[in-house]
Amino acid sequence: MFYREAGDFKTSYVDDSQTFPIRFDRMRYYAVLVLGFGILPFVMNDYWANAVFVPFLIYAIAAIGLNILTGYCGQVSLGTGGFMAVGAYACYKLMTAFPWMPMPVNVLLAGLVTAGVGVLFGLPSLRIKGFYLAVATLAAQFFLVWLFNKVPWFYNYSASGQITAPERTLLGVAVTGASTPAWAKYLFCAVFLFVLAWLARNLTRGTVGRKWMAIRDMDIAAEIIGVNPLTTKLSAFAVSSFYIGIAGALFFAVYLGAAEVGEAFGIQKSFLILFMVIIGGLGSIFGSFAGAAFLVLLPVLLKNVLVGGLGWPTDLAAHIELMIVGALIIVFLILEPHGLAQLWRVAKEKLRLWPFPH
Amino acid sequence: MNAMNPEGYVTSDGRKIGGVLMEMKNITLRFGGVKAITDISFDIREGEIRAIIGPNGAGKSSMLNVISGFYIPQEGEVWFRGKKRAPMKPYEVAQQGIARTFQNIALFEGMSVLDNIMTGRLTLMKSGMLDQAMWWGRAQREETEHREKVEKIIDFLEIQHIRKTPVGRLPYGLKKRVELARALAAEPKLLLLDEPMAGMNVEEKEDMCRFILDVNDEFGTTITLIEHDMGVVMDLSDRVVVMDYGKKIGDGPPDEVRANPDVINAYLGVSHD
Amino acid sequence: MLDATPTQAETLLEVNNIEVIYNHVILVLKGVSLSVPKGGITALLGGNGAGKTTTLKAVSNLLHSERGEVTKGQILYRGDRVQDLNPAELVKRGVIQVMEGRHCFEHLTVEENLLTGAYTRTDGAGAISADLEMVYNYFPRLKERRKSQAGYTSGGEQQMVAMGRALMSRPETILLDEPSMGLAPQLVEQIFEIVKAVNEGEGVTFLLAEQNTNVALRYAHTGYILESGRVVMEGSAQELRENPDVKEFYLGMSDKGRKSFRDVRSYRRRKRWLS
Amino acid sequence: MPDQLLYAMEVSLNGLMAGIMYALVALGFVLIFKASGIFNYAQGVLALFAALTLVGLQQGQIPFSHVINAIFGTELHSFGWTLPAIVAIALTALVMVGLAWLIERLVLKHLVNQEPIILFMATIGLAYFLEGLGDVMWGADIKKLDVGLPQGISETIDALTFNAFGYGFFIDRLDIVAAVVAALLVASLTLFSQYTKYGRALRAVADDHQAALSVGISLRFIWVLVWSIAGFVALVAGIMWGSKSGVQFSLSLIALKALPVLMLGGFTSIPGAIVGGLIIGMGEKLFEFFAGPLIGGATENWFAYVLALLFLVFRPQGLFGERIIERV
Amino acid sequence: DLVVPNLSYRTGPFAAGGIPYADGFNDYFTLLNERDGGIGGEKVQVPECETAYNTEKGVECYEATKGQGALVYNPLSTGITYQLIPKVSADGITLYTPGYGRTSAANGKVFEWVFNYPANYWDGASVAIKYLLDENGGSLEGKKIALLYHNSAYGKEPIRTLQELAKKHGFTLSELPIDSPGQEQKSQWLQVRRDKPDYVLFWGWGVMNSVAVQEAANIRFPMDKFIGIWWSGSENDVLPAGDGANGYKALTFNGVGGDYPVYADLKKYVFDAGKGSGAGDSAGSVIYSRGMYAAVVISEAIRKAQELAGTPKVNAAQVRDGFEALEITDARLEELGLKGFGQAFKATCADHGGAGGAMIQQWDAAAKKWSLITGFIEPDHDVLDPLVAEDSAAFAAENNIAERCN
Ligand SMILES: Nc1ncnc2c1ncn2[C@@H]1O[C@H](COP(=O)(O)OP(=O)(O)OP(=O)(O)O)[C@@H](O)[C@H]1O
Ligand SMILES: Nc1ncnc2c1ncn2[C@@H]1O[C@H](COP(=O)(O)OP(=O)(O)OP(=O)(O)O)[C@@H](O)[C@H]1O
Ligand SMILES: [Mg+2]
Ligand SMILES: [Mg+2]
Repeated sequence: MFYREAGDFKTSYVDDSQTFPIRFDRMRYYAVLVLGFGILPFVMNDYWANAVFVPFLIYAIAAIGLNILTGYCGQVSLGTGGFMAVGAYACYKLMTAFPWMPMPVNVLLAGLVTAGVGVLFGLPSLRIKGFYLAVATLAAQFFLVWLFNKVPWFYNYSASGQITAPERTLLGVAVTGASTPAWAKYLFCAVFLFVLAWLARNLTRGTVGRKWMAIRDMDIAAEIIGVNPLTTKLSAFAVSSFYIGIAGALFFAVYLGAAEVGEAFGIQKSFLILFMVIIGGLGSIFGSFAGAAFLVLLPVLLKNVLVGGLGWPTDLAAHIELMIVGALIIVFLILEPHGLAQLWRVAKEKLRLWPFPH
Repeated sequence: MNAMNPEGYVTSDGRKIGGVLMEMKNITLRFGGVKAITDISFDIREGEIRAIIGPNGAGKSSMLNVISGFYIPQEGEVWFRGKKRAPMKPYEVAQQGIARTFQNIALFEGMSVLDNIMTGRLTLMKSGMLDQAMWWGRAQREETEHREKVEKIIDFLEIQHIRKTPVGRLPYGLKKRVELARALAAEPKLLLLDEPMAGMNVEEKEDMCRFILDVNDEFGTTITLIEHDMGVVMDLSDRVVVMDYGKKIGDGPPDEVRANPDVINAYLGVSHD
Repeated sequence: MLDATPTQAETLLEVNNIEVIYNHVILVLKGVSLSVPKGGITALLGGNGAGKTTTLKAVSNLLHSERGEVTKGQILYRGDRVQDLNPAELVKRGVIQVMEGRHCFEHLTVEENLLTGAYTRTDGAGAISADLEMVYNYFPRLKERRKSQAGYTSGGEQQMVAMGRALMSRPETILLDEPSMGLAPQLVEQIFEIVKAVNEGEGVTFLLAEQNTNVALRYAHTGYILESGRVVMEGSAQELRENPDVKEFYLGMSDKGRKSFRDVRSYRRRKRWLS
Repeated sequence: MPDQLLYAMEVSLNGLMAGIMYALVALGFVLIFKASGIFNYAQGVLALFAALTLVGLQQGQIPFSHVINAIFGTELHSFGWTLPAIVAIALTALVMVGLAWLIERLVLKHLVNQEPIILFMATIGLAYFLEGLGDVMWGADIKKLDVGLPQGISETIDALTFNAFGYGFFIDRLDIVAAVVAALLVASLTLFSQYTKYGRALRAVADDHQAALSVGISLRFIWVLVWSIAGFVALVAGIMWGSKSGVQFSLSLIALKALPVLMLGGFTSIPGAIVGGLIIGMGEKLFEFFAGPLIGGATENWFAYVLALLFLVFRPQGLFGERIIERV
Repeated sequence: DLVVPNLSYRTGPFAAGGIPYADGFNDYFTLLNERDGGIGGEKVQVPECETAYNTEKGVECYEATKGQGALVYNPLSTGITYQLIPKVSADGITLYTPGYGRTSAANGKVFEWVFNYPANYWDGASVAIKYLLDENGGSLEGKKIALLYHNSAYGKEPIRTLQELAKKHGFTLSELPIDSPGQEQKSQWLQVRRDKPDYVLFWGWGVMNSVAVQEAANIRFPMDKFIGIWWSGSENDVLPAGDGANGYKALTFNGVGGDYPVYADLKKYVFDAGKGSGAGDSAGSVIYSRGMYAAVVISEAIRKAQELAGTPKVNAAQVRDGFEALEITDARLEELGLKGFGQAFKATCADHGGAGGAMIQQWDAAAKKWSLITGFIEPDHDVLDPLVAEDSAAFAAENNIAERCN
């Protein structure tokens, strides 16, 4: 037996509601933390940081955010790109208007601004449900992108409407701007991700999380049981948008460094993050990580194999890559509709029974 | 019959029934052309087990939905604890201490049994979002307190072994029991049960009856239940309302109702036991 | 095994020692064997979670859509292995299931629901509308509500729709999952009368899963009792009715006849044959 | 008549026409949603794929030639024929049926009874796959599609309106053709879904996969049927849009123009797709005409969605959609 | 080896333009390798990386190729360019964006690592107006000109310049944005039909181009009064409209067609040897030629760098110096087999923008051919220079950059 839970008897309810009730899991979790904060930042190069890790960390934040809304509260949203744009532009305006403000504060405030906008666009969810709501959130997506493209105040009247992140330092080290070292970008995002994931975990295991899930699973029954749909849905929109706004701010300021709204925060982004959430597993924080890792890594991996390894022409490789990503999405859904997180759970259940089949 | 006494009455097995807890006055409910409920009045007394019976489509479930605020009747008034109830949202009704189960089980399929039951306590939990996010102090303390209460209910209903199972996987009968647990968790004044024993065999029905009686006994919870098993209705209930085609065709203690020719005609068929 | 079935006929459906696993890990049926005689009414009894529904779904091949699979044993219908067929083909062969929990087509009207039951039929519109009348005869309430969307009918009405829909396909065998659930007593009798009439009049074979042991054993010819995924007892309805254990646990009778639900003061320890 | 009013009339008319072009894409969505509850994100890509195949067949392009050349170093390009449009269209329709069959076989069959969002996700995977496949098969360059549809200003309407108002309206002849085709499609599809047993089966499947299976409806058959029809509708949409803007990747993005139409008309209503299209088309064009100049233009994309959203707030199931059943 | 990555896009919405450009770029370097053994005896490696016109993939490509010793980047995307400007400045690699990208990068005092000669969007706008001035006998007073543009950073670039020019020459400018991808342009063209502008200038890319040409033909807008920027003037853009496109004009800063002597070499060393990039059917087309133009300039800059450094193995910093010291003369072009292919220019420390001249080409639908109808027209430096100075000063201020070259 690889996977043991025997010998873990809980004597208090606090123990029982731990995130990782099984010791083996807990050890692995600490190991990941040590690796993530203690080792990785010091061994990675620019390529790994910029092409893999930083986008992974940021997408994971966005995916957790969307997972809160879609996976936990059941409100499918396709406005993620637009909300990330709000975060990005809020961060840009803050950075340029108050150059002295510490970067983490900028990012958090950008998240709060986005939360406000998210609540506003969440209002229709009280009437509109399911795919109708999903399509309705596209209104937010297109409107926000249009707005940031059209109103020069948002991009400080620059000639082409692009925004560029000026350099800001934290504790004497640059965290935005071109001269930021790879490890600083990584750590800056990693800390945000760690704290946000921890908060999300807390929110989803307690009262708030149960309200969200109740609305998701059966909104009418939830209301009859005493859940106020208005505040519950809006709180999900707020929290989710807060996360997504932070992701947007980091995406622009730390990762890209410059952005054009339609290009960086277009509808493709909304879809991409939704994929991450679904592939990873709806209603699972771990799934958000898994989904983000999968969809960030897979194209890079495929590209390196097809172009770097097999030496195919880039266009052929790109087309085949599309086909493979598409096919893999389908295969995963067929294997396990509830995502990588569920795949992992089933694998664990199997291991637990191993070597017996059931 | 002393059921008309406003001060309450004492049942044959010695339980004390109090004054009127809820009163439905001339309720009429229509869906487009369909009249689901026509001018029905009845009351529910404190501590009582009140049954609603009637053929399929008579409007029983609709009546529960009116009580829990999900349907707004076109005519009529609902009085609760001596006050006329203003039109309110279902969740406000729940916050007043009315909990219920559903005919077509309405559990939250994506959550575990424990979480489902904990949702029953949502109306009683107070800690805010920030507390929750931090998970220190208040939120955790509150969670633990409520968890203890819920564990009591779990023990009471004998569902310890499935505590962590996702409800989607449970067989029908257990789902019903979990639903009851969820309703109980809210510590309601008035508990509405819509066919709690459908799809159970006798042994399980017996268990369920025990739970219902004990809830009534121990916590003094008032219970209104819809049930098609006459045995259960006759044995459990203090008073029975009979509905047919949206109209009330009988109201009174079980024996009296059972003898009512209208009821036999519309519902029971050959006298049943 | 003693076989006291009144219709001493050939076996139509045979289930041989099947095992069913959900989600690759949850073992639910641990070797269930049944044989359903042609023209008989066979009852499948057992408590909650015993595996009745699972057995029926295994027969009608609806397990796949729930991520369950039959991993061992075989299912024969008229001697042919059927567990690899898709459900539609099985319906064409005359086996139809009435699913637990009604499963009406919510957005279709009551009448349209009934008509979908006739989907596989090829014997012309005339025959179909005749059968529609027949179903309305059985369930007059449905006729009143024929134009309403099924999603807005009451629980009992939906159960009638589900039954009627199955009858509309003129099946040879009907798998009935808890037909009495949520029906008024009068209607329960009525449904079983219909089962009996259809069985006797048209020779339709029934395999029915029931919790209402009382009624089920009154109408069935043979019965099986399932517990935690195993058959723990089988025999003619008569035998089962008289078995003291069945009496106590499934019929709720003690030696002194039916006892009041109020009188069961202390929780009894469950007595189980197996596991 | 004041100029402004005349212009507004012209803009509205063109909006209606544009709306019909959107509706052609929306129709495919509706069919599939109606029949399986699947929100088929791949509809746009299906249109692209159909158009690519049509052009490829018509011009005798050898499929996969690009890959073959890359691997074997050959110089394959064309079969050297040019097929008549009608033959090419028929062949493409066959290809779409084959595609529908494959989709059922490889994807849908394995996802029976899953939640809508999972199915939605699968169609996104499908969209990726088909997009890649289309490119690999026929190449990513821009192609001209010509099946002989008329294009350009309709002289008749220009002349008529000029005589009547002193200002000739511009209506594209292609749009007129599209309107006629759309009307035919809608009429026949409505008849099919309301009055045939397959139509009923289709709606049954959308409600409850398992129950449909249990009454003997073959999901496979229904799905192949519906996806074939949707493929055919996609082909029609592909022809119209392809004639207008050439065939290349962006053709798949017309799906985004169809979504507000769908939302407004209701996901399950075939006539709704047309009415929705008309309202959206006219609404967005008029808004752009009146408000666009004041707030900087390019409003059509978001306004279409906002307009649909406004309607939804009052009718959450769209104008003609089936009522969402809310019961406990 | 010399590494010149090709960040190309052969997929996605703009593949139709990306493919021939990348082919032209690759083929020219292949020619140098095959015929001359590289540049100064050093072979040139052109690792290709697919960006799909997507900024994130652009970043990934940049990071992936940077490590291989990349000397210069040419991403053919304004979005990616903005992305890379800070990065290349930090990493010390040249970014070369001929005819696209950030216009004010022409100011070498601020943008040390970016070059965008021979011409930029503001030059383009000015050249178009100059051409119209010529057509109208030197005055555009009272004329109406509409600008139809891709609603993105790229499309918005010329607006400022055109507004200035409108003030100077007294024409009215109306701006009509079209959202990407631009398949639906009915509203915009109806407005053109109503307003009847004298001229329409057009900044489009991808499918927007062919739809615009088609719509213009549909409303019978006189095609010779419709002028596109150089990215809106390829064969792809006009062929779908058939005869309707006849007479459409577009700017170009390089020669087009397959008549240049260099094509003989290309055929011999590249195409016939089976070393052509891509499908090999776009040689001589407008965008192909432009890809080749970029390759020509880059190879000349490297040559210059080798000359300055005195070694064929130049590094990224030396290549930048080569770019800054580059002089392209007519004679040199002729030597390369490209007589008249581009305008002669000379870069300096302060001037990274080149002469800025462009020609007008016109489409002949019957012959299916673009033909040049003017020589190089000079932009209006009096208007442009202050604009460049202003924009780059703002950038310098925001990023704490001290001006060089003083
Ligand atoms: N939301 C609704 N819209 C339309 N009709 C409805 C709605 N809810 C209930 N009805 C109709 O009202 C009538 C009463 O329904 P109700 O569910 O109250 O019956 P019931 O007495 O609970 O029956 P059962 O014992 O079968 O559950 C039925 O005919 C039903 O079709
Ligand atoms: N989809 C599923 N996934 C996992 N487990 C399942 C699933 N469906 C049923 N089970 C399990 O299989 C066992 C048997 O269930 P089944 O529904 O067959 O019981 P049943 O005899 O029909 O009970 P009931 O009378 O309550 O309907 C139960 O323990 C249940 O938890
Ligand atoms: Mg009911
Ligand atoms: Mg069952």
